[in-house]
Amino acid sequence: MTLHRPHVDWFSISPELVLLGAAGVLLLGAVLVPVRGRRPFSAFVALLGFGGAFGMAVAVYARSAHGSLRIAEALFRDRYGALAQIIICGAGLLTVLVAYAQRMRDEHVGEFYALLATAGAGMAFFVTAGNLMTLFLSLEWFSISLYILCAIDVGREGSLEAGLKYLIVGGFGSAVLLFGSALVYGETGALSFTGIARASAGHSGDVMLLIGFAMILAGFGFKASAAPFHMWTPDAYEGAPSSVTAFMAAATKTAALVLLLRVVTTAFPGEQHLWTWALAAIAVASLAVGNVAALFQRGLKRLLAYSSVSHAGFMLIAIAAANGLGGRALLYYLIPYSAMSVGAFAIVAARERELRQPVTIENLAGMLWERPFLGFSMVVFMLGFAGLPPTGGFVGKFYAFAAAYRHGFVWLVIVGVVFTAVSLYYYLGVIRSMWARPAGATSLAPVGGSPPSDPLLHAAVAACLVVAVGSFFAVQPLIEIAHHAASALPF
Amino acid sequence: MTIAAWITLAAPLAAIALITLGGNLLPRRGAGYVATAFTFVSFAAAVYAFVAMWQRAGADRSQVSTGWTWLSAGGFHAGMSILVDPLSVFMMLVVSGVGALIIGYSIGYMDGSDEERRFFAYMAIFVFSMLLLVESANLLLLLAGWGMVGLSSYLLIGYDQHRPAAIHAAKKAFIMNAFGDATMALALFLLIQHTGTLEFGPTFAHAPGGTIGILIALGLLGGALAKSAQLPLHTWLPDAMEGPTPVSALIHAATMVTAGVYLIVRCHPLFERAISVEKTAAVLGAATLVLAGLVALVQVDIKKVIAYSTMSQIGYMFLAAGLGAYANGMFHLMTHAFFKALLFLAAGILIHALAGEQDIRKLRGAGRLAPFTSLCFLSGSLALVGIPPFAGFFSKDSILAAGLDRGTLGYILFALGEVGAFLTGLYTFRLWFVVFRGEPTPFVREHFHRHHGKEGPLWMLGTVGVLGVLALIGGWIQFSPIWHPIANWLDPVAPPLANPTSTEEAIASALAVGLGVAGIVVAWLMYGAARVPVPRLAFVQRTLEHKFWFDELYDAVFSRPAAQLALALDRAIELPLVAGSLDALGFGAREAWSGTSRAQTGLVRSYVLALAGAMAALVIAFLVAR
Amino acid sequence: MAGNVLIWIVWVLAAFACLGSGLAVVTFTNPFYSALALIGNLGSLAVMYLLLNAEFVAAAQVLVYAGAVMVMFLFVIAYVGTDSVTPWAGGPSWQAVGAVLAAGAIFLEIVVVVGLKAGGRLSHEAKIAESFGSPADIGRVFLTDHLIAFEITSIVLLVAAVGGVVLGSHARQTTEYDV
Amino acid sequence: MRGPEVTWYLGVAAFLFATGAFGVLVRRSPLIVLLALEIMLNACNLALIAMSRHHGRADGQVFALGVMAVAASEVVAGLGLIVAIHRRRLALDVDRLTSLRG
Amino acid sequence: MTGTDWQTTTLVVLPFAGALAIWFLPLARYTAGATAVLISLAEVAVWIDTVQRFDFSSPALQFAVRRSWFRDLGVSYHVGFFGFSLWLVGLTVVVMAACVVYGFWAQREHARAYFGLMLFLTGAIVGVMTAQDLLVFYAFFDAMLIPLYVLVGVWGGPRRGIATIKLVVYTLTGSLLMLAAVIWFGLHAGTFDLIDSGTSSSIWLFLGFMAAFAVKLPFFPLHGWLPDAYREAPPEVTAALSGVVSKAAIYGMLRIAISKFPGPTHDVRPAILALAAVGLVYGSLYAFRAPDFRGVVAYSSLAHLGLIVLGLFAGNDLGYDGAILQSVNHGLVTAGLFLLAGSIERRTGTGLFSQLGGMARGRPALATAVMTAGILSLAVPLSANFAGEFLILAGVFRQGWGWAVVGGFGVVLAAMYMLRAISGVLHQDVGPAVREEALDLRPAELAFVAPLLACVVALSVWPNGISGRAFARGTGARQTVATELAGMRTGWTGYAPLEAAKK
Repeated sequence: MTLHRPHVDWFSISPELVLLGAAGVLLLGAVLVPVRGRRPFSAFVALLGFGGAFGMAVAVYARSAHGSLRIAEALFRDRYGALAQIIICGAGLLTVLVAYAQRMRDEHVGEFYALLATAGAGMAFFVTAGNLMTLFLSLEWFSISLYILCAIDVGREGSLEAGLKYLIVGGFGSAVLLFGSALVYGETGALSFTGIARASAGHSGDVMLLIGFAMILAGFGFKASAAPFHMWTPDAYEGAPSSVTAFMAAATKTAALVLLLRVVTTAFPGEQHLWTWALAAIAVASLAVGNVAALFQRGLKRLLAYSSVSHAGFMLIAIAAANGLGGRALLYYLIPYSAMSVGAFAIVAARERELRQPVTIENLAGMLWERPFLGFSMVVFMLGFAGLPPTGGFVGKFYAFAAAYRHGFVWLVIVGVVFTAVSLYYYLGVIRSMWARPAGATSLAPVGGSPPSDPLLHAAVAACLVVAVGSFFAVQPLIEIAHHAASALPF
Repeated sequence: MTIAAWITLAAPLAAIALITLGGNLLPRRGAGYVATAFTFVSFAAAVYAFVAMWQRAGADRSQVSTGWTWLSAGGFHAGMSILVDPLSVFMMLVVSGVGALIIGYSIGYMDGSDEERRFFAYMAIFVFSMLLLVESANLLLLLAGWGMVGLSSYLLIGYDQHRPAAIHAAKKAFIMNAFGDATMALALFLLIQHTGTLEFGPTFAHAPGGTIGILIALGLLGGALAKSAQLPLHTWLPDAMEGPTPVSALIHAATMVTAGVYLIVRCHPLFERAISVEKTAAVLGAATLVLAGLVALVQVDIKKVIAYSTMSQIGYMFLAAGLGAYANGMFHLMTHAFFKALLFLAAGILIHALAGEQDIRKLRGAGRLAPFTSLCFLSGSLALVGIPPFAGFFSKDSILAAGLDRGTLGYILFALGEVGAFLTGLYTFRLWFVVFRGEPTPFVREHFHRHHGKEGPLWMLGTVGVLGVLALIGGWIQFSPIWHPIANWLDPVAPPLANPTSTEEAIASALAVGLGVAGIVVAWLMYGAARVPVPRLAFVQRTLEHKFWFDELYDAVFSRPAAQLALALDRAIELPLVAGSLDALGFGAREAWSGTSRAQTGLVRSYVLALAGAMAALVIAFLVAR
Repeated sequence: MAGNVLIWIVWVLAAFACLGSGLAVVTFTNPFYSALALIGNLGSLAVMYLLLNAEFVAAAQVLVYAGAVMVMFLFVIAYVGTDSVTPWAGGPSWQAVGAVLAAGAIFLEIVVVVGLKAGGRLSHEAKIAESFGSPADIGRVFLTDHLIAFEITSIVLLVAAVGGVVLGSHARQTTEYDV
Repeated sequence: MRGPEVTWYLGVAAFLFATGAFGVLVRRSPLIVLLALEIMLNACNLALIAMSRHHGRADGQVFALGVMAVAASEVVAGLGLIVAIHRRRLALDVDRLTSLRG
Repeated sequence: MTGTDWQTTTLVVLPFAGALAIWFLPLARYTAGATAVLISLAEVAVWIDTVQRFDFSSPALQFAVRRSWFRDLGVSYHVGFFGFSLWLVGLTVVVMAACVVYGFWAQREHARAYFGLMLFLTGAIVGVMTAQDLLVFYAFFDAMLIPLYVLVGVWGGPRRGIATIKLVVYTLTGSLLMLAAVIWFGLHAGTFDLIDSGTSSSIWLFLGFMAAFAVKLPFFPLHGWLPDAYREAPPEVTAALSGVVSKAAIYGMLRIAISKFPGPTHDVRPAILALAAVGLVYGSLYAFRAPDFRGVVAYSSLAHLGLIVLGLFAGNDLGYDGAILQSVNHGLVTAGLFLLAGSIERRTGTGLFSQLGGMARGRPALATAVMTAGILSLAVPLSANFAGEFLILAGVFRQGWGWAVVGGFGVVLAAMYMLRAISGVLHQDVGPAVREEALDLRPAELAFVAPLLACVVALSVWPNGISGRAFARGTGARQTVATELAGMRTGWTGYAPLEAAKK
């Protein structure tokens, strides 16, 4: 019996390989490198890993002008996936910088970064997935990494609780997605997206296909933390270490939304009349729930978590538009959004390290004056989330709305606009709280004096700032990149 | 000639700039000298313009000079342009001449006030504004000057900033005048709409008649009534006596309040297209002159008596202008400027000497301590009553004569004018007998303080003297039956509608002089010799003391409804809709938030339930919608 | 035909065992019994897999799943001890009602709709080769068409192992928020 | 093979899936919740294998094997968490893990 | 972009660059302020240069710069000047310079943040008033809010919390409705460029745009944020808000709402005129009731802005020219009044009339400044304000005499409340909060008040400098705002009497 081994396009999976290599080195380092040097070593390797993956993803982007299926139709090699990988690796890179000064058990720092790298690799696989099996397995891959990362601060109750909640809801969500996959497979006999589309071309609206599709959508909704599948989000985001939250907010959402768009367009083009409306409805629900729940939220991480729910809604608007403009809008929006998410949670992390207690609206007081750079950056990120110029969030929202308008979803534009208005209340509330003078009770750094200066975190925030603001001015090049990427999708 | 007119206009402006920018560099008295000097420059330039015009032929006497385009929009243009014609030169002479005299008087009167600079700057503003008003070559600038004199009136009435009464009076004056300005502006809008321009020449040439014409004339009349304190917009003038006496003399007697007459004369083509409105002006003038005369009888404030007398006299002028006797009105305007300024300034000497006291019951007999002032005041009083050969005789009687020339309405107005003549004699000499001939009260004896051994500062006495002479001879310029240079002078600008005959003149004069003398006699009987008790009729007394309840009426009709409207708006709109708009929103948002927040129970099973339920719903939706 | 009847009998037995043990897993109060019930469940499922020509999977199910994984489960249950015993009632009543409704909805949606509307199309099975489901066959597919999936699976297991080490190791307790 | 049609298998899988979901929804012990999740994944496996048989394609079985590994990984992660929670002397009751809420 | 057209971009970018420099360079407090003052003065200088080079007889867009921003939706950074926007920008740079000087004088704490924000605000407003692309316009329009929010929130009065919330909720709700309209309009037209895109007849789009402008103005009955914001903001920010930010809305109405929606403008005109008239009276009545100086000026702003809207929607030359003229006047005077209010409050700690009074005595400069600003504000004849209001009312008179009557009534009311305010501060008995030590205006204060008032006085001498140069009279080949407006002109030169006279 001869095995016709498929041709393995190593180049197309080079980002994943680099990350996995880094993870391997990290695991070795976790055993071999003495505890004292483990932190810098691990961080450096992780940095190299994400940096290398970033570079490879760029290379893949550059050399994949024409999308193709690789390795027995399991993976796509196209600019769409590569761009998502770029975003994910970028977020991971910044997360490494943010996490460096985390007061984490030194003995597990190697594993922490290894898990971060594997999560990144899983997402990188995920976004290029070409069939349901790769999809599910890579989803579980990075999900399990994230469950563990969430709970990695095992000394703290919140972290464990977050991990367990994430795991239970996540397990349920995965199971739903899997059952949906099984049904779709049962109906079409195909696992690859293109195969599904081919097989279901004739009989759109088949019951089993639809049930399966709905369950897959629910699974994606869970990952993208879109309402009403979002309820784990605030708890997990709050309980997880802030650097992990940053990574989850930026990278997970990127991965989930990017692949969602690919799945609905490549595997279910025949059901477009259904999923546009379904995604529009989910978008509206996300906007409503996310924004309303964030309104009077006191805990900053929860607030940002709800804000990420609402942003899932905004980006789902772009997906629901089901046109090339929407694809561009999504990819473009993800760039500043990821930067702003990482940046915002990085600032939360910095504040936590300073105060040694959860960051609330109240104890942000005075931050703008005491930590001017971080305060200023936070202002910019909040403005960006709110969609105000001069940040990429402004252009991103504009694109998303434009896409919805072009699809004919004027009502969706109106809804989006209304909830943008609602969101301003809490985003600007964060800004307001930062300039407020502390009432006297909240003092800075009660023990240990002034917090250690954290140049890496500052560098990460600065990079986020540059991306968040720069994407406002450099719209044309970014949109061209997004345009090339989105043209890999069958619109 | 036009250059002289520009200089006339610019000189007070230069004074303002000098005083304002000079600030503390300029000594206080220096401000007075500057203002006086520049106003005299103004007067000199006016005289030059007059002489220059005198030498020209009739048609050549009217010249428009445009400095620059002041305002334009689309096809509408209004230049910063002045019109030099007989009428404006006449007014320039009166304004700058009397103005210069009175500002000079003020140097003495205001001596010691710690804000003289401000006073003289204001006075210069007034002179500038008044000159702008009379020199402007279009209605827009006229309106500008019109408002500016209102402004300077406001500033000067409220000169004593710490006295609430003064401030209140100032505001009242300004607001009532603003009302007049507004009606005038509306008339101007109509003119723009129907003629496309506001330059006098084309406007008058193309002004529409009919209803539009009436509306235009009514709008202008509204402005004139407010400015000249005629019924029903007259209530500000008595209150305006809170201002310093020179101000009352200059603005509220000699010049500004007569602007309404000027307006009617200047815009007579518009009024003549709406003759009913012109007649209305005459009727209102006649009504004012009687009413004001009646109210003047019971006033106890020396300046208010004179103020009511001013209203009454302007009533005569309105009567004249309304009857089409434009030149007569202007003539009376001029003589009135002389003698009424004189009365005020003479009263001012007493007030100055008695530390600002104005109540005639306290001032009784003060005139005995100031013989020169008394003499001048007598001169003014006689001129006011119209006793020959004093100025008033010549000007007022010709107005009454014009009434006889204008039909039935004219007769009625004539009759009212004659009643006014009697009242004039009565109230004028009530004042005279009480203040100047009565036995000095202890208050007067105690407080009368002489200025360096004289009745008052030289500046004041000099001015009063000059005006006293003018009150005597000022009227001799024109004696209608025999010679009428003023009528001739103004004829090209405003040809009269009424040309009374000599007989009518004679009848009018005889009656007016007779009634005036009768008034004097009655005053002597009641107040001078106390032979006849002053009649006491409670209702009449109260009515007069309340000035026919005009203030109360306006309060009830305008002020209170406005206040109540504001309150109602507050309750109905501002509080619930504007201030409360966000409260409801905030409450709703908080409710919604607490709902979603409660839904986030922290129970992981409920999260899964949401996921499962939503998935089930999605499936059902797909199946239903497929 | 006898073979058919036998297959039916085996299927019915396996199915009922499967459903019953499944219900037992979620109803037992003591996790230890639940875990044992799950082993039964896995075993009955393996029987079904055999009926579906999935010999390799069935074997893996029994060896890897029921064997290795469940042993680990039982070990942890033993480690945790009596703490693990929790009553299964409690919590808000709407949760229970919602659970019944949601689970019922899922079941009905799949079964009723699929069974009634799509049953016809599903009744025709494809012809299969003799080697279908054999280890060799599975191995071939794993190493050709689904190479990536195979690799991913290994990494997922690696990740879980690392996670188990990280989470299971001793840690200082802290109430400090110190991330 | 002349056994039950795929639909029957699917029915069993659906029932099993619903049972597992019910377990996750009502049980408070994280251990049993994990077991219920396993049941759900196994239901999926059953469906996959049945469909694999239906189409005569082996990839469903391969998928099922992958899922098995994933299920094992989930169990490992979940058990690790449970052990950690137990070490912290926290109640093994998901209803009492409600410090994160709102 | 040709070599001579650097002015527009400089005007827009210079303040932003300044803001960034002040934020990121470690400047000392004093240096930061001085830098900001210098930059705002440089803005004025650049503007003056622009005016000198501007061809007022051309209706085309001048000093235009166009750079593609993102091509697929047809959005470009496109800025340039029309006559009227030139004047509005002039107003902005002058008023903002005065405000910055005020902040410098007042020695605001957190100087770097403060001055940076002030410059940022300047840049955003200039951007709004020069933008020729809808999205750029919208971006600048939103960007205005950010510095305002922080400036009010940080440096505002005790109730600044609620003030900022109201400000934000109101204005952003409006502007987000505009965003929907922008998207609709731009995608429908295929370009967001205001020069290239044609007109639209959609009433909903029109209302979407108007909502934003009406809130920003503010326009009755959407003025709910006004009282709190104007009272609680630092005086110089209030000055900027009422003086120039409202003019950004005016620009928007003229440039977008009116010139892009001729049909809806015509249809909705009666309603807008009615609201404007109601707002005029309403604001006036409220100004009369307001217990404090800033309240009077705030509500008077509401009234005056209603008047300007009357002019804008009069739909003829008089109205347009008058509205632009009056916008400039109102901006200068109101800014002056608010800055003076700030000076007064710094001396007495309050703006309540019940606590004030008698400040004229011994403080001639303060008295003169307040008096001058006050009487200019009430549009005393011969002032530029008078000229503006006259043109507006004359213009709206052609839409119906009733509007002009209401407007005239409003002018009378203006006299009432403004005189009350002047008297309440300057005259009568010395108020309890007015201490003897409270000094007259210092030279520094004169430095920011006097130029504003001097500008108005200069305009009073020659209001035609603006009214005659806001809209070019010619017609260009390209479709520009001037020609769009020209299409709506109902010139009266065709009226019979004059025509007859010409023949």
